[in-house]
Amino acid sequence: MATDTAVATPEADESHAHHPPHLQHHFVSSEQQFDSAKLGMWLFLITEILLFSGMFVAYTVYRAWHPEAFTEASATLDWVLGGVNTLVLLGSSFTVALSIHFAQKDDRMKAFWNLIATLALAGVFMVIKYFEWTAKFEHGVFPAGFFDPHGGYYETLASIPYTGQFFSIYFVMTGIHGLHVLIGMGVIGWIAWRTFRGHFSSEYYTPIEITGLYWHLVDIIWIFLFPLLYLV
Amino acid sequence: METAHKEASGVTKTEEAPNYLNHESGIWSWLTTLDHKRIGIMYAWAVAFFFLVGGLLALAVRMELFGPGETIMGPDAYNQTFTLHGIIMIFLFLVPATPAVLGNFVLPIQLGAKDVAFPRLNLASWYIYMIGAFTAIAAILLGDIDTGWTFYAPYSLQQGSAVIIMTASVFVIGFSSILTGMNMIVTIHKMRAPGLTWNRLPLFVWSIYATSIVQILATPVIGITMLLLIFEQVLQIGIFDPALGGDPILFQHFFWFYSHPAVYIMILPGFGIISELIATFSRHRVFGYRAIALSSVAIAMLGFLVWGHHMFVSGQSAVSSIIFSLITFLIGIPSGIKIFNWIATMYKGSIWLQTPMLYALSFLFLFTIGGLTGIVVGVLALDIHLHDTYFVVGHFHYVMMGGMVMALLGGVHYWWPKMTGRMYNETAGKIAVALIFVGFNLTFFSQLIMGTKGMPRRYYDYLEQFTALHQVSTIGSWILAAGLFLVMGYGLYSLVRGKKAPANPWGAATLEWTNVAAIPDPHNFKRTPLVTRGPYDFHLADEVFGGGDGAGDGAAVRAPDAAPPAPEPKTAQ
Amino acid sequence: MVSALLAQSNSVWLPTDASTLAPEYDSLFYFVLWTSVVIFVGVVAAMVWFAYKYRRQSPDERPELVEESKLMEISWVVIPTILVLIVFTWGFRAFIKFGVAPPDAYQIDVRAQQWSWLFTYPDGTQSSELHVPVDRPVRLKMNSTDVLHSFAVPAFRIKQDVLPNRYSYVWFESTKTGTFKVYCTEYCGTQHSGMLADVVVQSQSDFEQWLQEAGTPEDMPLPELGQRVYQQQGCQACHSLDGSRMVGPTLQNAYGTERQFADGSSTVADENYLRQSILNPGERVVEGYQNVMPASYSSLSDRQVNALVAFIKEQSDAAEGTTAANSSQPPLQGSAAQ
Amino acid sequence: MAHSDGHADHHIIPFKTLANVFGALVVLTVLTVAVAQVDLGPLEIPVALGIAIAKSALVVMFFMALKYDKPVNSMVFTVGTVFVVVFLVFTLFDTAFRGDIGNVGVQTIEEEEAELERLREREPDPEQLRVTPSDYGQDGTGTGSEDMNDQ
Repeated sequence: MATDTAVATPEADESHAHHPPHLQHHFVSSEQQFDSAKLGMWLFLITEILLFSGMFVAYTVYRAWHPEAFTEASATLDWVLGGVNTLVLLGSSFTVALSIHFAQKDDRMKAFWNLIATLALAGVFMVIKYFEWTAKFEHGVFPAGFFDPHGGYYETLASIPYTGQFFSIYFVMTGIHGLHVLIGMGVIGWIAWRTFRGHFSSEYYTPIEITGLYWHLVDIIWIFLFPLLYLV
Repeated sequence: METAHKEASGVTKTEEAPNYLNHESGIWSWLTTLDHKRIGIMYAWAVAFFFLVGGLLALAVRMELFGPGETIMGPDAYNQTFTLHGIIMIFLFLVPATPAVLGNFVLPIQLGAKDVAFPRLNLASWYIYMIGAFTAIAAILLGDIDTGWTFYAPYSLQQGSAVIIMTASVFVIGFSSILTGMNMIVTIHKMRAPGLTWNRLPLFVWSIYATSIVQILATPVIGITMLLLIFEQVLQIGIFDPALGGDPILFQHFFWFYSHPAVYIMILPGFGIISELIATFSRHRVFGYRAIALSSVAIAMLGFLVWGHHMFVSGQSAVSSIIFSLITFLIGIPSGIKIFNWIATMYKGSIWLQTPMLYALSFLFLFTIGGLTGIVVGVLALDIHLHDTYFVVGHFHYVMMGGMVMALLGGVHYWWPKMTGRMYNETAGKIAVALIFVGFNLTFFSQLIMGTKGMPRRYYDYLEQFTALHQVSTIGSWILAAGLFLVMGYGLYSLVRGKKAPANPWGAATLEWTNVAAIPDPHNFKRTPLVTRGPYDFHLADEVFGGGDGAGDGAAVRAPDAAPPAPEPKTAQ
Repeated sequence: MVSALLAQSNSVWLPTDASTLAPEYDSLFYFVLWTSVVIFVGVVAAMVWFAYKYRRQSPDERPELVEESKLMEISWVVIPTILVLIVFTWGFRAFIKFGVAPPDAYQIDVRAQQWSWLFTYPDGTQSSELHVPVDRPVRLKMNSTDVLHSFAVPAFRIKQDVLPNRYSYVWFESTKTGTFKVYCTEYCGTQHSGMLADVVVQSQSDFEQWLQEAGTPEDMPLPELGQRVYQQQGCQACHSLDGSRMVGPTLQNAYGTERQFADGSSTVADENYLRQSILNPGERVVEGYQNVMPASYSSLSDRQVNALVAFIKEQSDAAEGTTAANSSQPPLQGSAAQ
Repeated sequence: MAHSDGHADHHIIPFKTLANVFGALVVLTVLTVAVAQVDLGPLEIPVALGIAIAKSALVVMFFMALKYDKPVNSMVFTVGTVFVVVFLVFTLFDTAFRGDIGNVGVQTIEEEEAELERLREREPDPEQLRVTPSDYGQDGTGTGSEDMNDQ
């Protein structure tokens, strides 16, 4: 191994004959490139986790300070819609894992259709999210500064201080999460197209793999958001 | 010797030998380059520009404080000036300076790699940095930003849209910092040359590794903090704004969760540079290599557990103050270990007092003061009186400027020949060190004294009794500035007229000196090196002593291109 | 010897000490300072000595390897650890003392706003100067009407941030009569450096007498009361009386002159206008100035507002009655000068 | 460089494993919703979080294949989550103990005033505070006498 790599020479001297086309010149092997990409992605994922951690900290602090307000406000969220959305996202995680599975098996079309299914499920998630948000807006449920609940059960919220904070955190968290879903949809669409065009194989499927990692993270964030916002 | 001679003549005719500077030309080749060395140079220009701007603002601040009352500007202008000085120095200079300039340029070569792991992301991080920087400039032009670099709520919430743009720019610059950190960690993990085990990594690599950990873990939090601050202004989410039931102290937690570790983003690479300088110019193995390497990582990790020591009088709970204070002391210990190890490295060495080494010694002097004053403000009770006074200003300038900037200047002088292929004027260099050292101490030691006397920071005006100390400080700042301008002057002169540099003017033993041409090849190495010894094993590094005298006079040491290094198996041919 | 050094350095480092907390603070400070000096001198001496002793004699010098000494490495881990633990414990105990006020402390309310302090005594007396009795623990109950401020008195070695929407407390027991400075040490905007106040430490009897006089006596004439309110409420931080431009418009000749507003309209400043500007400052902002005046003045009593209006009227030549007094003044001064 | 071209050694997670994991995730989701309908008192949050952690562990281990991956990636993920916990816990050290030595108010001024208001409302009418017989002197009207009757 050591002697092998020690004679790796600048590309000027050496033809790319035995280099697969996807291998960038500064890497020695596909394996090194794949591992690097994956480690890089994991590092990126923990930055995402820490980005969301700020909101989770805000949630915990305000929940600890005003438990009644949070319980009351949380009760106005529809756990059925939240639960359906959870299943939808879990399903999309499953399909994206499948598409990697099929890419590894060189089954191009199955990988492609699984990506399309992921895209569709993500779309369903966003549509449900849209209806949830607009239902809140109709009742004047906005972040704290503009919080002016009216109509039905929401009337009671007006008399409880700090319910506005709950909705601030709700909108910010689901909003940023939703943004991540939208970004994910864009990336998955692009990857699906490339899969369809046959850019990937069992030799090289790094982009699907790291997109999958990203998508699972979006799923994990929701796995925590759902019980914290809708259930407890 | 023969080959060495041949190579020496080769070096003098640089125009013919393709190197990273001349193999492509034109501005477009720079703006689209994926070469880590060129990206490092582009960062260097940008960072140097912002250092200049931030420095001029500092001079304006000092000028205003020459006497009580209005000297050259009114209170609003003053508040904006110190705010911009802080924002520019922290976010646009100190944070990116070493990882993005020296880290980018030196680290892959020290690892024996052709490039960083993700060259495209590397270039992207430069563009993101520039976008962030331009956004910051736009914010400055659009309105009056006088929040201080800390953006404390609720004051920052009242200051209008310019603050939104500025916080957005901090958010954007954070991304560039994250990308650099990611790149460095992956490069260190995956791109090391054969034989380059973790125990053989140069300490500069270790320090960048520790820095990158902090960049990865802390920067996202400043991102979300800035985002929440923007939301607080635009959507009134009531998390930080007390008028809406929010908690301003929570903002400080969010802010310092990043901004304290960010101090380590700024200083840790400095530790790495100092290790390189002291080893090379003492021609000695670094005493306690493992202790220094691991203490960097320990500092990076512990650095996350001390942020509350910025908040002892903020009204946070006593429980957290006590915990944060205790851990603050624990983090002082690895820093102390480093200082003692560096001094021990000099023991029985062969100490060559060139400009970079003088910076390293200045660093030891100033950083020790910075560290000890840090202990003073870390003591729970002592911080009460000293918090938000000039003592704190003095303390962090001793750490940031006396520590980080000294190390950076030392590092820039040290790697200057490798980056530019030219030598700077040694005499001018030494004069500059002296000016900077004297000016720095005048400027900031007087601030330590007036701080203990109770002079609060961020004061446009002050009581008569502080006048003398303020004037000493201001005069010191002129001497300091003279030294820095001298560096700028001979640096620019050297770019045009400097003597051609040999491949290894300092007789250093790390790969960028022993296995790379005077000006590195676009792909760094002709052959991927095989590493068989530690980075400071001068007793094993015969090539360092080969033919050259290590005098830095331009005589070639050996021929890195033609003949592979001695310890490599290939030497046999 | 050491005490002589300490006494000498007293003038270099800390300000005068005037509270029961200060001696404790100072002894801890000097302990840390001198320990630091010893360490620092040791480090620098070793560095300079090595740099001289082992300077490079010839370019191809090859120094020998130095054995790493485990004992040495352990000692420079253990000794600093012990030192910092001592300092931590000491600092921690003092910190608790600084934080917990004695139960019998005399309580004064403090209101901080951009950019003035207002001290309210248990009997309702308000003042912009903090008068306290000597040798008696005093506890301040502080809050801010706008942004973060911080209450600091270096002579007492105390400091505590003042928060909006949450009370914070600080206590001290002064040991010396005299006047000391209060600083705002949390950046709060334009006049941050002007947000100073005096602490006047008096004997118990002087303090009581002052408290008697500082109230708002029923029989005080309105303009005089207005002047007092002007100072107590910190109006002078933003509104000058001599015509100079500060954060807000000057009060000199404010009454009876034409005011141009930011929205383009204008009016002649009459009593109603002044009253409105005090109680609801954001309503009409004079052109060229920012809308930064706190709304907290709406809590002033009717009498206080009337007094302020009367006082402002007095600052104006246009106000009838006072014109004569004003015009008679300069000749008087002139003649005095001659 | 024969070994360079090949993901042959990459672990392909069998379809069945993925499907089982998905099934488990669905079951856990149903479980967490079901549990939420029952009042568990103080256990509510730990149970909900416990299920969420179990679910995300499944996703991380199998869907993200950390179980089969290089240890360094697991280390990265662990360090990341540890620091989230650090952020949370150290912030709670403040917010949960705010005002512990009395140098700041435990509650905001708004809350303190609301609290006072509540206490004032609950404070019984002085009329009702009749203890000694003399309190019932001449004006033995209203509530007082009714109380007597009740007894």
